[in-house]
Amino acid sequence: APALAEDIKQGGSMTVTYKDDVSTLDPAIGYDWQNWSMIKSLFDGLMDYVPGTTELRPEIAESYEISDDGTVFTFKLRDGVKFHNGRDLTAGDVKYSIERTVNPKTQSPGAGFFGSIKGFEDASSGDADGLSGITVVDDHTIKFELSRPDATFLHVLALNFAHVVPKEEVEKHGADFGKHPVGSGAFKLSEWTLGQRLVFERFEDYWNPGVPKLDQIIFEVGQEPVVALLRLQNGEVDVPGDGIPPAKFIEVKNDPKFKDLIIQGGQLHTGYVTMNVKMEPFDKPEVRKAVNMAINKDRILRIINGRAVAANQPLPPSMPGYAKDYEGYAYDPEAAKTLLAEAGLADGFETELYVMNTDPQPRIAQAIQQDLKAIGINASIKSLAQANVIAAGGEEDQAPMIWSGGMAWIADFPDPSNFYGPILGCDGAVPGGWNWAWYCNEDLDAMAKDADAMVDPAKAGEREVMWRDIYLKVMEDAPWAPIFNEERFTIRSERIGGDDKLFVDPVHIPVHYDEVYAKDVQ
Amino acid sequence: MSQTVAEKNTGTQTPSVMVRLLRRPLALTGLIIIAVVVLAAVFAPWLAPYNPYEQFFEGLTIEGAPLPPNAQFWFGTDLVGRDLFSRLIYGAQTSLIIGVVANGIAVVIGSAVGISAGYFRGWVDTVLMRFTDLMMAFPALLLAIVLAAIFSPSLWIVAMVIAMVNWVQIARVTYTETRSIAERDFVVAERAMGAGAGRILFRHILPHLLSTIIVWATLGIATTVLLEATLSFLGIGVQPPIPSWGNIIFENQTYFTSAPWLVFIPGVAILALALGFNLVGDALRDILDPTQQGRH
Amino acid sequence: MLAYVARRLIQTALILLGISFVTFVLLYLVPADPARQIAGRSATAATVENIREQLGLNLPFYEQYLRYLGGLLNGDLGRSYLQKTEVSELIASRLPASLLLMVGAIFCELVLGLTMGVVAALKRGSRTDDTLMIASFVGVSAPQFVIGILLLYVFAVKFGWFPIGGYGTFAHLVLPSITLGFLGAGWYSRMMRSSLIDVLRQDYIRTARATGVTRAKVLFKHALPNAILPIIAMIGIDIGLFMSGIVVVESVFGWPGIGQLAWQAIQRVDIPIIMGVTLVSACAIVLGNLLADLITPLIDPRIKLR
Amino acid sequence: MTKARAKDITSATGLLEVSGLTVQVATPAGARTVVDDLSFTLESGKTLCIAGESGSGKSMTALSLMQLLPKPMARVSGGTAMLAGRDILALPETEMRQVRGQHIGMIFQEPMTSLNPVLSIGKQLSGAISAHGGLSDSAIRARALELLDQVQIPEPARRLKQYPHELSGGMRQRVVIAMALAQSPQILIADEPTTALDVTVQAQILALIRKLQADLGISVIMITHDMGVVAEMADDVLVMQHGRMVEHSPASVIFSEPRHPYTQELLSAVPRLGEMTGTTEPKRVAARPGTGPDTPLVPEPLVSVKDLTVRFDIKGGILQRPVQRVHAVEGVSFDIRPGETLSLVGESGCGKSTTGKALLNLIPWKGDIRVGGRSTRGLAPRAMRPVLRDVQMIFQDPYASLDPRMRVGDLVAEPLQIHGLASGSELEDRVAYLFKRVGLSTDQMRRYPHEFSGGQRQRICIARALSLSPKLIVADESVAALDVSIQAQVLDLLQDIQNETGMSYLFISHDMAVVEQISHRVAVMYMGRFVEMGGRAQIFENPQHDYTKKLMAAVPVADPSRPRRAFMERAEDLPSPVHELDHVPQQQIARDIGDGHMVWEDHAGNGASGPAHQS
Ligand SMILES: Nc1ncnc2c1ncn2[C@@H]1O[C@H](COP(=O)(O)OP(=O)(O)OP(=O)(O)O)[C@@H](O)[C@H]1O
Ligand SMILES: Nc1ncnc2c1ncn2[C@@H]1O[C@H](COP(=O)(O)OP(=O)(O)OP(=O)(O)O)[C@@H](O)[C@H]1O
Ligand SMILES: [Mg+2]
Ligand SMILES: [Mg+2]
Repeated sequence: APALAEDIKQGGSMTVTYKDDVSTLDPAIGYDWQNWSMIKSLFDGLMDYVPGTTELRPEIAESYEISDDGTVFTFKLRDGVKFHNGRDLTAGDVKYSIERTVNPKTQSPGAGFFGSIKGFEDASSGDADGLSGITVVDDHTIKFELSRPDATFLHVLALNFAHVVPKEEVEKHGADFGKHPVGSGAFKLSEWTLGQRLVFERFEDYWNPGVPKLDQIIFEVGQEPVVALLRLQNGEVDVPGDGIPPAKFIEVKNDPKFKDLIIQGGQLHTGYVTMNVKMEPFDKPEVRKAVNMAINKDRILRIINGRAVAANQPLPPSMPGYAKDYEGYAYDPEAAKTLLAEAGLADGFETELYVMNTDPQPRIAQAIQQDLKAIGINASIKSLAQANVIAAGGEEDQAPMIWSGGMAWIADFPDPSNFYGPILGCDGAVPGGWNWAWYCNEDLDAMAKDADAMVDPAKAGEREVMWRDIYLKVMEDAPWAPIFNEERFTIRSERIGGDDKLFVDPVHIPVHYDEVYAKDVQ
Repeated sequence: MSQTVAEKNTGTQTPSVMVRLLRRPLALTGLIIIAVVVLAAVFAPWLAPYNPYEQFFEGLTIEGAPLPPNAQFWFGTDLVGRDLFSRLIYGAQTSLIIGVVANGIAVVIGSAVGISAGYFRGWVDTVLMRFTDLMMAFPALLLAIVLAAIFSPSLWIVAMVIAMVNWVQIARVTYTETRSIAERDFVVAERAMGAGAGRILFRHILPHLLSTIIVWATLGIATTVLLEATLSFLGIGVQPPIPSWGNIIFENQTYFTSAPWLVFIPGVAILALALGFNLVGDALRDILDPTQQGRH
Repeated sequence: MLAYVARRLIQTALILLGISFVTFVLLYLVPADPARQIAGRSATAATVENIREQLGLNLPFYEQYLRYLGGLLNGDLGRSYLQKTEVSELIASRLPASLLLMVGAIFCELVLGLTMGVVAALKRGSRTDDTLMIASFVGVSAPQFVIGILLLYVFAVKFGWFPIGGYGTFAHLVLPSITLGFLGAGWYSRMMRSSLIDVLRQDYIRTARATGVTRAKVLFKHALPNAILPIIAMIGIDIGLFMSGIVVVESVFGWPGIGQLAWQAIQRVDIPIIMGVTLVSACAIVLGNLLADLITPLIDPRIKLR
Repeated sequence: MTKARAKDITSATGLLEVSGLTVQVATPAGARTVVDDLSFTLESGKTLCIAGESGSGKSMTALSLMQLLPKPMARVSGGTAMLAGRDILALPETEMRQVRGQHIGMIFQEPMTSLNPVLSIGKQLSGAISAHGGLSDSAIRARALELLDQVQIPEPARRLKQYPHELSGGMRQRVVIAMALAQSPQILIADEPTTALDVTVQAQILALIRKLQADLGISVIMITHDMGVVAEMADDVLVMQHGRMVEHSPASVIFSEPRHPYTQELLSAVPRLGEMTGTTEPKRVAARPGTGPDTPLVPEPLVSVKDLTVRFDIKGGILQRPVQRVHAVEGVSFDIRPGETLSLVGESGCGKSTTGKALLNLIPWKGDIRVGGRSTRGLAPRAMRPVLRDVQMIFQDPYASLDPRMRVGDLVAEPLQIHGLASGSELEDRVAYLFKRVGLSTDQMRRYPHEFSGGQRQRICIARALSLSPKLIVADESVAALDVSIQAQVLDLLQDIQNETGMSYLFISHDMAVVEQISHRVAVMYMGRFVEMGGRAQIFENPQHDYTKKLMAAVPVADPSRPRRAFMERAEDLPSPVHELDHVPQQQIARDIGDGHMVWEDHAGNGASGPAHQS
């Protein structure tokens, strides 16, 4: 039974492995599976979530106020928040950090999230040095003025891209700041051997004395997940950061030794097939609907050993706005054929299905391929490296169909809007964009804008409904065939304790490092 | 090479190479293996018990695990529930084209370059061997990615890439050996007779490299078949669901503890094919090597 | 010979130039936009454009290439797009591991391969010969991933003789070297066997035997130096091969070599890393071959460097 | 001299009894017996000479006694060979190894292929010396130097570091001899040990063997076709033909009253030095109808060589930089006219083969060579081809110069194909004709070089060179390995062809009797230079230079009754053609002493004191 938070003794160490290298720990830049939650532990932002949930709560902000029109956000900072270099964190640092992210020189992938702050255009184009919308009221007060109401703004401030960095350290290390991160987080970096391992150490002066629980976390990189699992069995690894490899899944799941160590959790993820509405014959809604009806999702779930639940709409079930009662397009090959015939394609057609080349994506694509074949669609598979698939999707006339698995879409933050803009909105339907269906519905874009302007927490429910409608309308046009929402199955060693939710944290992916603890020091 | 003066001139014809091959049990085994694979490749549609692309509903357990070999699926099923046996039979075609044709072309190019550079020395040597160095250092995977984007993936492109990148090692090895052979007295004697480079290279030096070339050619079968899978993985070769022995192994290798048949059976097929060619090659070398005569 | 080496080094520089150009062209043609890669999925078009501009990706091809060359001449390999680190630093951090594994693997290949080859040649036609032949073919056809995991499972997990992957001590080196050695040994043993068989029936072997020297001496002193030439060439090749990285073995054993760096970079089109790794491995390949070319005349004095 | 080294097991008995030795080789057509029921006894301390036709199984006999028959093609199918109570044909390999080298030493026929190309002379020698262990490095080195000295290789210390291909044919042969003597065996089997050696060295070696015999009581089996050598060495003689023994008697008996017709034929074919005294033309010329001795030779030379100089760098150090230079040929000038035979004689290593190779552009050289008026300097291989159509070479080491993987029929056909001179059945006929002319049977065309005996291979090489009917053949020791009867045949053949077609020869040989028979003119070479050149009669009947005189004196005579020459310790160091890089060779002055009889002398020197050593 998990001990109560107060009873947990601090101390101990944990070893986490990843297959891929950790690229950078600069919060303005890091946007990987590996570094996302590492950065969250090294740095702090104004906002964060309750561990293991999608519930927002202030972090270094003590409190905040939102103006009625939803365009002014004022934050009061906590006392005694220190950087790892000993200096006190001030409101100026917050401003500096966000401006740094927006500054084009930083090349931050997250700059766009701050688009609602006043002065964004000037700052992001490099015309202005800072954001006129951010005002440092005093050392402990900071004020954000938005150019439009933005219901997601608190989530944005919880993003890594809004985490606070000390200016002097950034200037000291220049471009290498990502290798010498100094933040105000619960852990500080104590060792980084490139390509091998990183060691995090507990930050003694952390403003929240109860956190973190561990003294040390060792990250080892470059190891095959299968081997990481072997090492876990051998007691050398506590958390395999890449989860349970598909090849071992059934074996592990059925192994009584592991029974108590496996943790299952939802994810803000949807896997879908995009159909390029600008390419024949997917310009016909009937065809797209036929595809939706042709795919036998249950069989696909079986192929991936049941590690997901069938999806019928863009949003995953744990996302606010998910339409529980929506039935979507049921599996019905006969009806699909009829639809095709209506579209004048009774004899089917030839097309291509792009897919990223790592297991199990090509397998899923093959299952889809077989289903499509049953209704007369001959889709040949193009299985390519991730970068190439993404590039093909960004071309208007290149990829008729793409299976999104492995590339998208895990939410940046738990808000329904996050599933729309870049992947379904008109903004994304540009060359190089992520809207691989090239779907652009001006009406829906307008609706989305309205929804996001509903900042008032009281109207949250209304906003949810609005978003729900947007996604259902999308499904009417069927630019996607949603296939499944992935469930996360992860495993941890017996030594490591903590609420199960921490290991499948929807935000601190894959593990909430600050909150888990070592049992052997209890 | 047409029949030689020496052969025509004697009454007692020694039996033809083929007959002599057939007389050796090992070579015969090799020939049989090759024949089986070739037949499988050619007659796949008639030989395969199932459609190799069909994902059988009963081909996976409830949990989604593939089935081990059983009465219905002789070699078991793969991760999406297809019949492995049928896929192997169909895959023979790809693997033959890669392992034999592409690899064969690579061997021919490599030997030609290596022998020429080793014999001519001077600028020919410099140009050819530096080009070989260049090709060896050439980022083949990158080329694969580029080609994958430019052309639609096909077996022939991957075969071409393999032929293009795989000749370099053979060139290096034959080069080194040729340098030594070219200094032997009989080569000097040939030059003294006015023999042209072509004759010296192909009639006098090449036969001495035969054993090396056979080794590389036969071992190359196994490695190119596996290389094809890597290249196809990057998108230039055969794309799923078309089977090849290499990609069956490649896709499934992480599953080898939970579904060993998916790795070991195609592995044995590749091994057998390479061994088959090796057995024939070894025998051929013995038969063609006069100093080995007298042993049967 | 000095002149020869000097000439070869100049040629090496030219080869590197050629390789850098070809690689650059290929990368230019790769249909993946590095700026997009950096910008990530949430970036706006403006951000992407901005990044493209900063990296000079909007410049005409030749200008990009010249820029790169200019950096190269100053020893600057550029910064990784995605790792945000100096490429030289990334490569330097992995070079020792790659070198170590190269030495270990070549050692294993030689020990295993030459022994197998010699035994097979001496026992030609016997059952031992056949067994060794099959063993070498298994070595060549077996997927490294499988061999690696099996070795790990048996010797590290079950017997606990070696660590389960990692890098640092000699014990870490053993299993990955053996895995690679097993594959290479297949090649080496077959080559050794065939060239030794050729050598063993030469007249000079008969002369040596006529003096009554032991079989071992005949083998090691008289036959091997003649049979070793192709092996030297193969070692030269392997030096290059191993320096350009062996992805599978590195990731199975968590070995921080160049291979993983390169593989990840290729998957994600991290151009500076790909360029850097390609150039480094090209260097290794060219130098390995140069080494082989320099050693051959020392072994076979009839060969002259020209 | 040689220390009497510990002779374990068989306390110094050189007694070998062979009975019923039968050797078979496997051919695609079935087993063929090449040695048939051979029996003989080698008395301790005695010399048994095995003479006989080329290809009669002499080498096979020798190899079978060492258990070194080429496996698996050849095997002993019957018989015993008793040495100290043991049958050495039946000894297991490990025990046989003790016998080899220590009890029986063997000298092999073909020196080039018998030496390991990648090991230095020193390595190979010390390997032989220490084959059975137990010697310190310095002792090994001392012994190696001693051995090289014994076989009269100049500058032994440097030679130790050289490789076989850097030595002349004769020097290689001497290295092989040194290896056989390395462990002072009680029995020495010598297969044509001196065929490649010039007469002076040959005399030294033969004397050396006799001395060893006297000092250590070793027994010798000597295989040779040179009846002069037989007469000089043999206690007993065994004559073989077609794998069988045809005669076995004491030497004196064989020479005085040969019984078997083959033996008689053999003896009658022996060329004798001085036979030709008084004639100017070669032996067979008389057979040429319509030409008298006074027919003037065409004045326009076919080949004209001026100041030919060939030097080889000797490289050293890890950087392989040239440290010294071999002055192999140093400013040689001569002409060969059409239809003329110029013989080149001289000490082993004096540059004869090198001169020949330069004519074919096979090695880099300096000076001027014109073939048919056309300079061959720096000609590319393609441009050389028409020249090579006219100039052919028979190499000194026949085995090494035949591609082991080709059938000999194809090898002989090759030149014709290369120059597009014949094809189809014409080609076949031509090849068959050539085979017959050199005394081989046409059914041997399908065989491979390794299936032939040394002499047979030499004839294949001759057939090859003849096939093109070139204008000049450089014949490098081309009849050295032939038994006298075949040798006579081949010499006759060469001369007949000359008479018919006007072919010229540059005939390189150390056999003075043969040279006397065949030459129009003779050049004597010493240390890379000519010391004397002139008409045959001029040289043989009126030798001027000391070195020429010495050569004449060293020729063995096929008369066992003559007193055998004693072994002479060398008085002074052997001269060496190896010099420092900055060495400037001494000038020489040519003196014409009449009728084109030239004698060269050192610039400073007076009289005929050219060479540095005299005996
Ligand atoms: N491997 C072989 N296969 C077939 N025939 C062979 C083989 N080796 C030798 N011979 C034949 O055996 C016979 C005896 O050969 P051997 O070498 O003993 O002759 P030899 O008396 O030494 O002649 P020479 O004086 O010319 O050296 C020859 O006719 C030769 O052609
Ligand atoms: N490739 C080489 N490298 C170095 N020295 C060489 C080379 N070839 C020949 N020599 C040397 O040149 C000299 C002349 O050699 P050459 O072969 O012409 O002698 P030769 O007169 O034919 O003697 P023999 O009668 O013994 O064959 C010898 O001292 C030999 O060692
Ligand atoms: Mg012989
Ligand atoms: Mg010579």
